[in-house]
Amino acid sequence: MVTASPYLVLVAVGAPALAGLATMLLPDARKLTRLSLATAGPVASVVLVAIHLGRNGVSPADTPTGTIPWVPSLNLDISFLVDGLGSFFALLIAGMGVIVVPYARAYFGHDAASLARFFPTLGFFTSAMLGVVLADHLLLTVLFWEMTSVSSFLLIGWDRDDADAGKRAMQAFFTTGLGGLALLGGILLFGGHTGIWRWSRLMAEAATISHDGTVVAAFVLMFVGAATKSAQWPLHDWLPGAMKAPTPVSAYLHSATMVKAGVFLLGRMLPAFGALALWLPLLVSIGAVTMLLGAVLALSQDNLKRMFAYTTVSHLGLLVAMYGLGGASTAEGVGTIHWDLTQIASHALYKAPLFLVVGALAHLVGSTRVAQLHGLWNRPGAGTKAAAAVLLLSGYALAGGPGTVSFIAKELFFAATDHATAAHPLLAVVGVMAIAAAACNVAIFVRLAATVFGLRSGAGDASETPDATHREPDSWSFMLWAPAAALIALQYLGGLVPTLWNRTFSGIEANVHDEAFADGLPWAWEPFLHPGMPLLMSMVAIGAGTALGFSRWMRGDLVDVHARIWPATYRGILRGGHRLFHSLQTGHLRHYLAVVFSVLTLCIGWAAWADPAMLRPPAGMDPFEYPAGLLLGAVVCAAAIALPMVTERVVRVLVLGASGFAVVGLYLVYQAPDLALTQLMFEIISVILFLLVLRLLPRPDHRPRIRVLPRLALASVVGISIGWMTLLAGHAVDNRAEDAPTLGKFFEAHSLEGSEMTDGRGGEGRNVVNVILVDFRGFDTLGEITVLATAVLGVWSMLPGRRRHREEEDLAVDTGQGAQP
Amino acid sequence: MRMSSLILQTAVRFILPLTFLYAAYAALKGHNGPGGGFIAGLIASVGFCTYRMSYGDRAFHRLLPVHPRWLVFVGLGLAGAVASLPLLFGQPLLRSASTTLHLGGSEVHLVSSMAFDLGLLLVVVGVAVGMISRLGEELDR
Amino acid sequence: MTTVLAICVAVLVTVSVYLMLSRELKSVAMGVFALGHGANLSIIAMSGSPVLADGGLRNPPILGVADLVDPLPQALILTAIVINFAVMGFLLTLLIVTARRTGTINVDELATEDRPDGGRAGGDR
Amino acid sequence: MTNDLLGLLVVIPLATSLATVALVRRPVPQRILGLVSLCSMLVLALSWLVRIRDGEVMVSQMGAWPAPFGITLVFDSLSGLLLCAGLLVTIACYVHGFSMVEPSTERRYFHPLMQLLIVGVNQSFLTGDLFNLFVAFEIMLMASYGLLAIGRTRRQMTQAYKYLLLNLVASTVFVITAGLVYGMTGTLNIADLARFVADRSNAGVPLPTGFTGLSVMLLVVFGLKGAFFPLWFWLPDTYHTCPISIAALFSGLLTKVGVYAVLRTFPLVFAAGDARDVVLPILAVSAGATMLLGVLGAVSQHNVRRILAVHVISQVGYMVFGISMMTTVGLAGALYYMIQHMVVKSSLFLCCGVMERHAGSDDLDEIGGLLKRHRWLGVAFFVAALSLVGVPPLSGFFGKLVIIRAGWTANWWLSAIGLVTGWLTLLSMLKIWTQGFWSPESGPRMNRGGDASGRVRCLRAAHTGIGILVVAAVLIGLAAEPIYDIAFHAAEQLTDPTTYIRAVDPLAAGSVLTASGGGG
Repeated sequence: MVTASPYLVLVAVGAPALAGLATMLLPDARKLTRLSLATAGPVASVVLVAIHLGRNGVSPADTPTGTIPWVPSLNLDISFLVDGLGSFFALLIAGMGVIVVPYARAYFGHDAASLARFFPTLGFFTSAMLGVVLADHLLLTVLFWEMTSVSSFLLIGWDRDDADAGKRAMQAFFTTGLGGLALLGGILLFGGHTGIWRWSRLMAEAATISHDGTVVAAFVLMFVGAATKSAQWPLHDWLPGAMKAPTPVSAYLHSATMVKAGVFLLGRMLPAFGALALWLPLLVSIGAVTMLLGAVLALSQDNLKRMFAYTTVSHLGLLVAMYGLGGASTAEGVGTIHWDLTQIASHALYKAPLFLVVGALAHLVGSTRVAQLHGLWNRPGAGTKAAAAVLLLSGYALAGGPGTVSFIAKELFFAATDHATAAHPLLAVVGVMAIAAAACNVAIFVRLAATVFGLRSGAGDASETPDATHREPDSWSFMLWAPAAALIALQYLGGLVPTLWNRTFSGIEANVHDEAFADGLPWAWEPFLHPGMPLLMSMVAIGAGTALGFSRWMRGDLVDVHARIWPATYRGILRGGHRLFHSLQTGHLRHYLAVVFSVLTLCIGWAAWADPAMLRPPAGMDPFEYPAGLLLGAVVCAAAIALPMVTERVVRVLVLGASGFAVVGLYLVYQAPDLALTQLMFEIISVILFLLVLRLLPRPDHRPRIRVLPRLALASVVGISIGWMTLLAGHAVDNRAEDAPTLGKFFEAHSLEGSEMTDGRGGEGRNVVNVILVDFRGFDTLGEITVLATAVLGVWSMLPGRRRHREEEDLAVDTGQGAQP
Repeated sequence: MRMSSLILQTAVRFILPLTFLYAAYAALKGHNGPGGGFIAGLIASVGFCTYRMSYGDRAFHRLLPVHPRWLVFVGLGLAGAVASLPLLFGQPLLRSASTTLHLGGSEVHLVSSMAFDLGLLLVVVGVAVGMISRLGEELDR
Repeated sequence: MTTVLAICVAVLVTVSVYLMLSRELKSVAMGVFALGHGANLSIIAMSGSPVLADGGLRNPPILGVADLVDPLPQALILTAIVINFAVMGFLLTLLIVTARRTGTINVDELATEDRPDGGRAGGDR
Repeated sequence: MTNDLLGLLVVIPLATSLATVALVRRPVPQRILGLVSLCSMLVLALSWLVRIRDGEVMVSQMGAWPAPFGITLVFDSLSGLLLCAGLLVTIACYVHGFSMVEPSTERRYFHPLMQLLIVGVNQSFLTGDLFNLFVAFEIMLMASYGLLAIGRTRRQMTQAYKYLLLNLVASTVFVITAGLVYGMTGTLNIADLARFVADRSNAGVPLPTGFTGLSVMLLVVFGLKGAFFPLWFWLPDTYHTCPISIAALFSGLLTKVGVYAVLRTFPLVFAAGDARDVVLPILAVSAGATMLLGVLGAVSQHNVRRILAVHVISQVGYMVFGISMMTTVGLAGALYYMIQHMVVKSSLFLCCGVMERHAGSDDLDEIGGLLKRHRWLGVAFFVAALSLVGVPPLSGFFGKLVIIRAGWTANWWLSAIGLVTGWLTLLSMLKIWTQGFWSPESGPRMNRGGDASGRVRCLRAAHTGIGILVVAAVLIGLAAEPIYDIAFHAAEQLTDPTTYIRAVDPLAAGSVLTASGGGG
């Protein structure tokens, strides 16, 4: 088979972002052009993906497109995998994009500035998301994955004046960022371990991957990535928080597409990792808990956006559990996963309309609270009634009522739990949890319907002030509910007339393991003709849910304890970081120096521990070989020891000078006349310098000395270490073979005349030290006078001369910084 | 700041020419015997500094009428120029060259590193004098 | 002689570290000064012992005679001395300016002057 | 390949500094001269970098004395990359300074000190001699002391002494160590030292007793200059005090020179042979603690400058992590990370400068809503911040990618710490972004757009500086291939010293020093 071209897919992925960027070039007034351009991006993606599929068909999961090299050294290139899973998600994402763009136009209305910012960000997101689902290289997936997090961050914090929006955006990015890094880490671990860097190879070699500890660790890390993105318990709190974003964003990113990236990733991983022993228990437990928790919390919400956010959490939990159960089919061949893409699509097709209609209600009614919807059906206005109708139709699908795809999707899940229970009886718990979650969804619908028709009032007070701005309808108002209507129509179309649905999906579904559903979705009545466990479960859920909906249970805000995780983590990191860091960074020079010196000795100690020969006293070192030298050494030591003893400052300087003069003596013993002369002059100038400076410095305070013993202990350890190192090196010098070439010998030999090594060129001087300084190592000397010049520039810069004093003092008064002692 | 003791002043007036002489001697002899630009510079600096300490700012300005900045400038410039001149001839930095001049019968052997040494001298004097005199000015304020 | 030098180095370093751990920057500066001496002595020890087997000394590194000491450590020390001088000059000037600006050269007082955390505790505020 | 023009990279800034000293009272000619000098050096360095892209090494023997006796300047992939990145960062910060550095400060030898800093930095990158490296460090440090104290506000003066004294201690230990290295080995040329160590380990002769001690002493020295755990104290206390353009330059250059010194000397000499087992654990532990504590410290700060300053530490940790593996990939990753970090971190500091100018403060509680008025500043900051975090496809991603990927097999716990660090880095950047750019405007706005003296100054130069670096950061990410390729060459030379030794020290292959017996 000819490898498909990657460029077409690349353009498909890039089109929305490019179109979005292009809208930035338009002037604010060109609204319609802007809109058309922004819509053209996702439309192009849909078309191009369709063309690709038309040309190449749905690729098998192990056949990628060709590659475009990018960073060959890192083995990173651009290639795509347009298999069933990928193309389904790509079409879903691009298709939703097409719908959301005009909706956003209606939602933002006349706020041209918002639209100008919105379309580029949205296009960027669409591209990123398309990249996630189509990428073949694992790292390319990570790349786009992080880009979706970035765009989500920007969109959640959309409202610049709402400080809380910023915090929520931060929480979302921080949580998904954790996942992104875990995913990156997992992929790097896995790729480094197995050498597999592509999804296609992963599929091809799924059977041969060993299940050792590294692979399990990599899998867990990757799962963390998927779970945070798909808002799984216990890190789901960012998703309800993300509802701070404008409604088009909630509908698009936070219900239909981005949050499904985690589910998508699990779908990608299922063939390769499904057989891991950890797969089923990990996914199913996390997913089931999320599912139930989300449903219960959703039921008790008053704000519609938050309510639907929690149902999204719940459904994402269900999808994760679905793939978790699928592990049994990979590992044991039990039919535990059926029509997974249908189940995902079903969710998108009712959840997005729900959010879209919430946005419509915010503008039409001026509120997003359940209590404010009381009697909505009977209120005037065509738009209101249409919105109410779409709300109820979508709510019915949320409840999984018969006649929708959602109903059959739920049947499929129940069937999977049923099969899995047969293999692992403990999984019956999951079935029960699923029923409970479904019941909650039914109850939500019942309550919504009751409120909308005015049967009974909601929990809240209807007279509260609206929390959203009511907007007068304009010519675009119909776009507030029409996209939702179009989407929800698909639910019912698929549910009532499954033929078309089946034809579409049978080509791309990879996981069909149950013979009962092998031909596709059944007609709406068929489940009732062949009653079984799934139908029973559905009926129980519907019955219990209806009762629950009319009951008084679970009304009013149930506080989600997990909402505390984020603030606590944030504060914990800040406080802990502060404490840890500032336990070192105290601001006291003394502490710093103490640490530096301790580290120095510790490191030398460590080296000595590794190489105990260092501790053996070198042999053949005679301190008494030259008595005069010994005497000079004693003078140096005595002067040095006297230094901390004396306190009178002038005396101290003189003692310092004295120790310097004794050093001069030692240089003479070492036959270094140049050095001795330099040191002598240097010492004189330094004493003058010190005396000058001491008169300029404030008088010392005569407080008692600080902790003499520890200081002395540390100081002696440092001193002994350095002295010991000197001794060792000196020993190496003394024992160096006579003929061993050293730099010194070369300089000696070439100071005056050259040799063949230097092409006969010599230093032409007899004083070897001077020749070294100005010739052999003249570069050192050049650097050294540069240091001198720099130092004096620094001094002049800090202490400006007379002429500048006046200007200087003016400035000091100005800024109040002229504190004089 | 001045240490205006008469004895000191007299002593310094006497010593100053000597230090300069010795500095010149050390500078010239440096390549073949103890000495060199550094040492000469330091010796001259000691002379300047003691003069500055005993006679004060104004007298010092008469002795050294330029800002020490220019000493550093010329010194570093000279050394840098000597160092980088070989680049023009396709040689690496600091490639030394020598020539022998015949001046009235006596031969003078000149090595390019001597100019380098002179640069060192000027920088050292400029820096030492620059620091000490600036600090001295501070005390005078 | 190497042993003598090593002991001198040890003592000088000990004293200077002791001084550097004290409260006043003046003492710290002196410690730095002494540390420079210690470093130089440590390097000069690398020219090997200047004492010959017969008890006499080697010759200074000026050509013309035999048994010269290694000239390179001397050249290194010359460089180090001059650099040390530059740094000391700068350090002392810095102390003067610091004293002018803050009114103190006491390490502890300076540390409370501008705490690295801005004197605040962490936390989400 | 011999290229005697290498010396120009030292001579040009030196000459410029002299010229600017002469022009010290006239800012505009100084600026022009300075910019011309920096740009010409960048052009030179880039053209040479292109010439050595196949992994060749350019050398210049100072004074025409053959290595290892004279001092050698070496321009290989490692130093070439760092030189180019360093000069680019310097140009941006310098231009930024035109509108950010107070005129009174500028007249105080700002331009000469800047050029002298570059002398030191370039020489550090170029030199192939241990003692000359010390001298180069001193030039750089001396200039940085001067720049740190320039303007001498009270805030600067309460901190500058720490920087000076801590570095002074490190320098002294460095000079001692360099001397002792000469004593033990008889040479100072790094290539010759590498040959010394390689010969010994090939022949099975142990290194001189105490050589490992010297290794760790040197590690402490470079660790202090490079702000490794736990020797970073000077950095968080000082970087927020000096003029912001200078802080930006410091954050880009100074710590990197320390890390460079480790890269240059350790794989070849001080962590080769027997010393490897001693040095690597220290590096690994230090890397982990540096990454984690650095980022924790950064997150807990309240001022933009302090967050950015403390962050430098954490990223140094990544570089040390890369180095601590001592494998080709690890070293290449560390080098790539260094390059991108120089650019990105400086650009963040430059943004911070403009933020301060607009908001009148850098305290996160007092600023906010910057995005409304200054959209492009926001975009620049956001891009740079995401690069720092390592969001793909920006530059930080690839550096982190290589290091963490290599780390999983070498030190998995370091990779884990690296990931957590990336996560917390994200938090700290988000903190700046949400509080500085998003949240409603708040706090006092005393001197919006004005400098300390209240004058409104043109920010075009500042924006140009930011633009240069942000574009560079994006390009480093998108065009990771050529840079990583050069970094990989550099790493290969560091793990297999033969190329380097042969280029620097052709005599070593001959006869002169092969028989270096004795010692020990």
